[in-house]
Amino acid sequence: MDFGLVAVVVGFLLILIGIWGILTQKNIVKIVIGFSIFDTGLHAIMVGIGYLKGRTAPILDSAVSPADALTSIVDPVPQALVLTAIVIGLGVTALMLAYVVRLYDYRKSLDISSYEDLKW
Amino acid sequence: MTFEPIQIAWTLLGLFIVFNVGLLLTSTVRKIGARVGKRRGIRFFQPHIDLIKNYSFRTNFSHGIMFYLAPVFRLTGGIGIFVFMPIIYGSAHFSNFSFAGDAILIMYFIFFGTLGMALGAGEGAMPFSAIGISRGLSQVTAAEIPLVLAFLAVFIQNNSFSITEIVAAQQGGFLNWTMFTNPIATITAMLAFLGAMMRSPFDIVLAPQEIPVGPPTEFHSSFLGVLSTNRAIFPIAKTILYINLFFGGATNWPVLILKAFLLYMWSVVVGTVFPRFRTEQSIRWFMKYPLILGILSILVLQLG
Amino acid sequence: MVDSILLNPIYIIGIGLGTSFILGFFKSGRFQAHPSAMHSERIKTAPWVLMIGALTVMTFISAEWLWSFLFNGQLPQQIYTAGFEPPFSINLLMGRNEAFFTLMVNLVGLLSGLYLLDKFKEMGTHALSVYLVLIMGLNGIIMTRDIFNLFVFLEIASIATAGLIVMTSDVKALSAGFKYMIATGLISGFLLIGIIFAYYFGGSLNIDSLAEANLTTVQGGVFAVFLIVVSLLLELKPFPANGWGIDAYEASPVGINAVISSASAGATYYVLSKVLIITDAKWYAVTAVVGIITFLGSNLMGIKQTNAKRMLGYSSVGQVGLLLVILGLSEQLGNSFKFIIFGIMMSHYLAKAGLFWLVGIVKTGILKDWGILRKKPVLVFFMGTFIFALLGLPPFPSFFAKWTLVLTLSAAGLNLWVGLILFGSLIEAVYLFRWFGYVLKLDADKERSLSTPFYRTFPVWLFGLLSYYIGYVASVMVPGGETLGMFYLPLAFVGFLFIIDRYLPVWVKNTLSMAAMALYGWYYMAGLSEFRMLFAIIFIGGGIVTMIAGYAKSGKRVGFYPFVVMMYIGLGGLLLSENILQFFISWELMTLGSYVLIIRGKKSMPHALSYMMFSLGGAFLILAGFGLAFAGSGVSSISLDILKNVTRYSGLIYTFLAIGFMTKTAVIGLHIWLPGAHAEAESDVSPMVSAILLKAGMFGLVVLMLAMGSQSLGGVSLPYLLGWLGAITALLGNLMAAFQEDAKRLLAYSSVGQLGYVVFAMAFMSHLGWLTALAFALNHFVFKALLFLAIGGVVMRTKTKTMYEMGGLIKRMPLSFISVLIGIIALSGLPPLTGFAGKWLSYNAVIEKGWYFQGFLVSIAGLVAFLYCFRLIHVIFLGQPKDKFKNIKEAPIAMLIPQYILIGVIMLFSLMPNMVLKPIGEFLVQYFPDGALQWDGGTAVSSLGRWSGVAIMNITIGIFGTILIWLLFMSRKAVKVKQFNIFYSGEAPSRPELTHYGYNFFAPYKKAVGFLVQPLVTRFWDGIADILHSISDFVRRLYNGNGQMYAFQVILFVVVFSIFTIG
Amino acid sequence: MVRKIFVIILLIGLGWFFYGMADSFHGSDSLNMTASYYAENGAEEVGAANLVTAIVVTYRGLDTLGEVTILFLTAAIAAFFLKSKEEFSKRDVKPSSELLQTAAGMLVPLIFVLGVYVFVNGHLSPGGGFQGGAIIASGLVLLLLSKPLQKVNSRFFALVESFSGLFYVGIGVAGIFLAGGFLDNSILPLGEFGTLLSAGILPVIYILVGLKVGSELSGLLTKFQETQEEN
Amino acid sequence: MSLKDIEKRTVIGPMGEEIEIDPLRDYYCAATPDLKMEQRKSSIPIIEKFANWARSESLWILAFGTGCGGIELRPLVTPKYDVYRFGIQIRATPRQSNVFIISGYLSVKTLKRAIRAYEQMPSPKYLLALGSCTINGGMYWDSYNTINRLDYYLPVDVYVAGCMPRPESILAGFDSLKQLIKDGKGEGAAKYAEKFEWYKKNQKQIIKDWDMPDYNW
Repeated sequence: MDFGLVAVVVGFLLILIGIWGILTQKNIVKIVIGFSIFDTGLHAIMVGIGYLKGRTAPILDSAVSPADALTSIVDPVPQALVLTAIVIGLGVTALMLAYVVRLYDYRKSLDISSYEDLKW
Repeated sequence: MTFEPIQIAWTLLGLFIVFNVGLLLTSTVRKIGARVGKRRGIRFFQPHIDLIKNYSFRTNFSHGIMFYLAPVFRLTGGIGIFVFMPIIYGSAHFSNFSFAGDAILIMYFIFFGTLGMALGAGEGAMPFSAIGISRGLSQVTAAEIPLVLAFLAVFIQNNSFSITEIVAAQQGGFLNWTMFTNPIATITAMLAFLGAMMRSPFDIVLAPQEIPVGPPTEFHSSFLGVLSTNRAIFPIAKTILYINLFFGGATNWPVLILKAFLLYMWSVVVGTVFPRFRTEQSIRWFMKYPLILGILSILVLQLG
Repeated sequence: MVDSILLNPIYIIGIGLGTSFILGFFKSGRFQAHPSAMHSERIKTAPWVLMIGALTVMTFISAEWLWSFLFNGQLPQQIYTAGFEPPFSINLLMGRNEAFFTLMVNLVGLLSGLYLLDKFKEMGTHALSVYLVLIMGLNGIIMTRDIFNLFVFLEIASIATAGLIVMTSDVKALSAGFKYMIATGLISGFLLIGIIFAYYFGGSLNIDSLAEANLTTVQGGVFAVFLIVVSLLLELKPFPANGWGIDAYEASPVGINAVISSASAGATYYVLSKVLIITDAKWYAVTAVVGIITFLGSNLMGIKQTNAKRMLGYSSVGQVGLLLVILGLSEQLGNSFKFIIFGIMMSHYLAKAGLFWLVGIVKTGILKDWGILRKKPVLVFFMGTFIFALLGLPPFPSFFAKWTLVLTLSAAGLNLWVGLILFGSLIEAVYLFRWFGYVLKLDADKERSLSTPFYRTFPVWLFGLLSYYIGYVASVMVPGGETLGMFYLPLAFVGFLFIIDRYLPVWVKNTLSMAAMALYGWYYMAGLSEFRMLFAIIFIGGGIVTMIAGYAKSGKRVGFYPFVVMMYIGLGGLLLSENILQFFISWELMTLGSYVLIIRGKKSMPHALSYMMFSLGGAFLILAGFGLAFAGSGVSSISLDILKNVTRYSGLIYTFLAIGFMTKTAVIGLHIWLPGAHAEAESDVSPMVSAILLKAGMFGLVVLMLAMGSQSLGGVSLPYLLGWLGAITALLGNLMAAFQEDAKRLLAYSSVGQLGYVVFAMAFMSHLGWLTALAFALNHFVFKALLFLAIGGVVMRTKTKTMYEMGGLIKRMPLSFISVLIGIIALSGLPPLTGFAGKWLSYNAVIEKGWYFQGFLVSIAGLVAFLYCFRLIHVIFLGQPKDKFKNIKEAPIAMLIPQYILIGVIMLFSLMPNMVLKPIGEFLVQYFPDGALQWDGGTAVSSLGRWSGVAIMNITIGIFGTILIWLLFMSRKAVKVKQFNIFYSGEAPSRPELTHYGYNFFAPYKKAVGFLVQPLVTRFWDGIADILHSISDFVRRLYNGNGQMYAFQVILFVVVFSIFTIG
Repeated sequence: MVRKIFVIILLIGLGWFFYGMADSFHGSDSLNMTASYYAENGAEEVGAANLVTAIVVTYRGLDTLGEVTILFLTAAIAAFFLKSKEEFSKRDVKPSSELLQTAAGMLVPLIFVLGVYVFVNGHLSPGGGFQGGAIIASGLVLLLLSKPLQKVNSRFFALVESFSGLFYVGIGVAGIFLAGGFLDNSILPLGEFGTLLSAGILPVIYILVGLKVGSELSGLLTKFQETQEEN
Repeated sequence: MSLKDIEKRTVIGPMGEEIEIDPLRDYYCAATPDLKMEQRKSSIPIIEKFANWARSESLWILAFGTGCGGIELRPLVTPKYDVYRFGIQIRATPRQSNVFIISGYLSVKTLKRAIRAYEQMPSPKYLLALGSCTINGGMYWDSYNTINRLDYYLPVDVYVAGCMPRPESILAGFDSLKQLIKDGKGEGAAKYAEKFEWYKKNQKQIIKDWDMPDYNW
């Protein structure tokens, strides 16, 4: 059972669900939630990509000595990247929520279609 | 051709002859008109008397410089046409100053007089003369449509503009007059001739009832005299042009006067039969049959 | 600059970040976290000064590097972070391109930072740090060679932009920011998937090593490449999916707008060009297609905009589209790709930032009340500079770039691309010039003050002057640029005129410009060949004569003289040009100068706009024609005589160039701009524009026909077509003139007719035809300038152009009457004067050539010309003088002098026609040997007839004189009577207005022939304009302002894109 | 309803595309070029047990710096963005339940200690600066929930945040002069592998990152809390 | 032309300045007939006789019918009488005519038009008065608005008696007019110029709404 493929497939599914959430939900908070689902799916894929069957985490401690690291650890690079991606996801979501709060301050409505002032 | 002073004398002589012929022609035409109405009509030298009377008025007034110069322009136009055209084919004396230009010059010199007359009538500040001018110009330019086509046909046929060459091509029997070599062109020219002669059906310009005598209303005493001098010379000069181009020119004065008289009669006869056209009717008329005939006359040449 | 101490570029990142963290220390002025600070206490300017300091250092570093690259032969330098080799750690590269782009970003960052001083004061220190991080992020994007690091910096830039959009803090900005976040969130998501899969297939995150892995061949690699490329494209706001970008432009504060449009667009563009190396040729083509769709789409939508910032948003998205096209076609462009990119990028960068800053200064978004900018003429000058730079008009870099682009593309055979690019720039010109027209003409509300503090105008000044300098640099670098020496001195003089424009009175500037033109004519034009000398006389000689009329004006006439001189330089340049580059520059300079002259008229805004559209359309056609000629002639030189040895598309080239030139001679179909432009122009501008400018088009046709002879396109011989076109224009032009009520409009339509006559005569391609055309061109200049000057003088006095309101002016303005009289005699071709020469020659040419029916049409047109000539002189000068004009004075002396010079010229030509016709004849013999005119003494003898101008003149004067003496003798003391002493059937007229016959003068003609002059052409062009407007209106409905809709469009773009590329 | 159909069609298209990507991914059996390099000499070049941290902090140090900047950005934007309500302190909100208060009293210090532990030996055991900071922030959330009226001084967070950021950049710049390049961690000796003071400056960086992330997130949270409305 | 039309008015000029308009002064020439020109005779008698002959032989009548006599003029151009033989012609405008026939009673209103028409004719000009009503008012002698003696207002050259004379007597009138001109005594215009003030006084006495200049060129 190749967990990498599972993670990737699950990641893609999560992305599709996230996009469905963004495109159909009228409530802007739900859109932000859709975005976080989208991000999680993304991170799942990133981690899934780095997975090698039957290997352990890239921590060189008693279990894995620096010598035989080459054959026994999973690819560490995606994990480093996912760390950054998560933080970026966090930043974006935090900013979006700040927007939601301010938008709500103005129009007291959470419906995306009530913020269509700039058009054409 | 060099220009000798003696030529001026011959031209003046020619001018005098044409002037008198013109006056006599107008009186004969009015006499014929009277005879038709069973009246004895005027004495045949009545136009001469009227002319002298007009010159012998004592007072006159002028509306301004252009009003003053209008008769001068008009008469220059009339005399100019006569002067720039060879009258009698073959005689060096009577080919006047035709070395200066050819048929195109004469075609455009006609407008010199018209412009002068128009400016004078305009200066007269008389609204009716201005209306007369606008009608006259519209009609004259419309009449030019068939005229240009007919003349073009003649120039193409003879491949030359100079009138002497055109007349030379028509010598030797009346069969090689343009009338017979290109009849359609002649018909078109004759229709255009009507337009230029200020006779009904195209005499709305001087229509006495509507606007008192049209453009020349304000002209009186000696101004009127100069204008009627031109009224004598100008029609005859134009007729001579048509004679040269379409009817074989004239080798001597009697033939010339006879042909002029007959052509003149053509416009009189048509005048008595047809009622007066409104201006846009005449413009439309010129753009119907004469235009088609004119185009035909050129096509005939191209295909023939 | 000793290159040893070059600061390590990493300091740009270091200083950027360090300063923003330091800024965190300052109490965030605006909203004290602690509730005790109730009022919003203004932050001291210290943090702002700190930020500006950081930005200056960053600009200094990139400038220093660029300097050493350009002049000290510096080699590109890799910067390793974390002390390890690239594939294993992130490396930055500082090459020549990077230095150029970082300098661009930092410079606009610095200037916008300066610009936003009051906004930052309002927003507090946090906004400062966010702004600084944004600029640092953009620098990072440009320099990094690692694809994930690129993603991080992209994220930094987009989050910072989203944050800064909200600085205007109203609900519009908030919703725009939110939409921006949604869209960029999705895009960065896709980019991340692409990166991770690229890493999986390519094995490394470094762009260079990914390039070696050439992913597109690897089985799944195509997907990764696709996602990366599509997300970077989306980052650049491609047409269908850029609603969010446009809203961001509309909402964000102007300084940020400037940064987004020039800096971040430039940075992201450079990233795309970096990343594209990991792909293959297919993706370049795809980028080009997306680029052209964006360029056309957004420009099309720009037409309908009424808000300044949104329109500039559309325009900058369009320009980025153009950059994408060029990037996409980079290998077809070969080694001139770098120059084209440099030219277009620089002018977009400078002009967009400048225009956004101007929007900030004027503070109003609505285009229509931009008239207030006229309070500061300098800013109007700079706005003109930016708009012309954006559209690619001569002195600016984008002109040279577009020139090389068109040439290289047509050489490579990509004619469709040339057509699309030119069409797009034409549409862009529509709304930009309309906007410029609003600025120049619409009257703004007076009491609103226009505050222009130093920190806001300095960036505008700097970027304005920079665009001129870069224009100069580009003019040196363009292939064939070395021949442009002839423009430097004249354009320097124009610059000098700009400087002294506001301080010197009219007469000084007038004398100055006339002296300069005389010098220019003398110095450059001495050695010209035959027919160019004829045109030189018309352009320069005629120009000087008409400029005498300038003395009649008083005051300063700001903004008039520089453009008059520029127009004449353009005209002179046409004559002097040996290669097509010089020719095209002169053509554009002339159009530019004449546009500004025409728009000076009171009600001339719409007409000037249609004039500009036709001229630009024509100019682009000429450019396309030259491009084809350059490609068709095989030889890679740009000299004018490549037109001679064109092998391929000769018919097409001939048509393009002919139509291009004929937009200037206003042939029927392309004439609707002329009446408005000439009638509404000022009284001394109309003669220049009408009598001289139209000849430029004719000169173009002369050059074209002499070079290419008679060509045929699709079996139809083009000169035959031109002949018919000319004849119909002559007839319809004159007919329309006869029915005009406005004097100047009558003369304008008459110019259309006369120029139709010229085109007709040139189409003969025979000796006599050309002799007629050239003689007539000279005649037309003389009498049209004379008429326009005279009518200009009358209009200046009576303050009205409608003819029937005037009347009887002969008594008050006799001198004007005489010049109009001579003018109309010459125009209608009555024998004694020169007009008849043209008529006679044309008859000869018609008979000799055999085009009888066209000849007939033209002669009827000549007669109709006689009609409107008489109408002009009768309704204005004769008839009843009106009360209003009882004691108006004669036209100003300055208007009369040129008129009487021109009358002298007419008399000279009439008396000695051979003086003019003989030299032209001798010249023409080289090109058309048979059918020349023989001359014996004063008489011209052709194969058909003879004409002696001298004899006719003498005889006519002789007859006229004798009759005049006879009449003077007969009616000696004529009493001078007044206007109501007329026979009115016993009554007396009541008021002059009722007894003046002028309105609808040729009513019978209109009834009979009216159907010929229905405004079909105007309806045709209005139809096209309506179609464009309705498409634009329909397409822009795409952006309905809903954030979700934008997200949907982004994803749709991705899916559709994938179907096309991988499907 | 029509919109939903369009969205479904779109998702099917996207799904088809993702399916293409997914089945092109079939797991690899050995580390690729960069990963194997890290695996072999990651340990002795950087001296950190946790290879991920090695990559995150040194090899791809610029990314992390970018990371931190993004967080700083979000905090800064939120700062000038969310206007705090003036009548913050006068809110009459009812205190939280008894159970929450006592549990918070007990748990918060534990959470803080755990957080500090995570980012202190981030280079040894899994986790690191970001994870530690997050844990601290979660502790703060618990605190805020339990004592809603209790005012937290956000000025303190801003100072900590700026200091740690400044030091981080300072270390990076020092790397150029003292070590191989920007953000190189061999400013300090690598030390003995596996111990707390190993991997040169890396742990210091990670501590700074931890502090920064912790203070930023908590600053952000207090900001959100301040803008709460009564309704 | 009513009195209202000759009131003074001010008009705004193109430059916005005020312009004073006095219709009588601005629209009409104020000159009065120059006696020397009216009596101008050519110095050589033979030319003057010849000119008089020509003037008599080409009499152009101004078409201006007043009262019941006008109908009598029409038969003159019919074949029965055919005045063309004598060089007599009817002209539409006073500018080109030298004979003015008043053929009926002249009400004051018509007198005003008659004066204007007469003064607009170039001289030498002759006035032919037909019928008793014209000469001395005839049966309308005591009417409130007809004039009794035409001679007080316009210089009459030839009177033709009859309560509207038949065409034959008009022809006789023409003959006497021709004879008058040939003898050089057709100087009506000169008399008008000579006693101009007297004529004007009479005219202004009878015509109350005098809205014309003194002499209508």
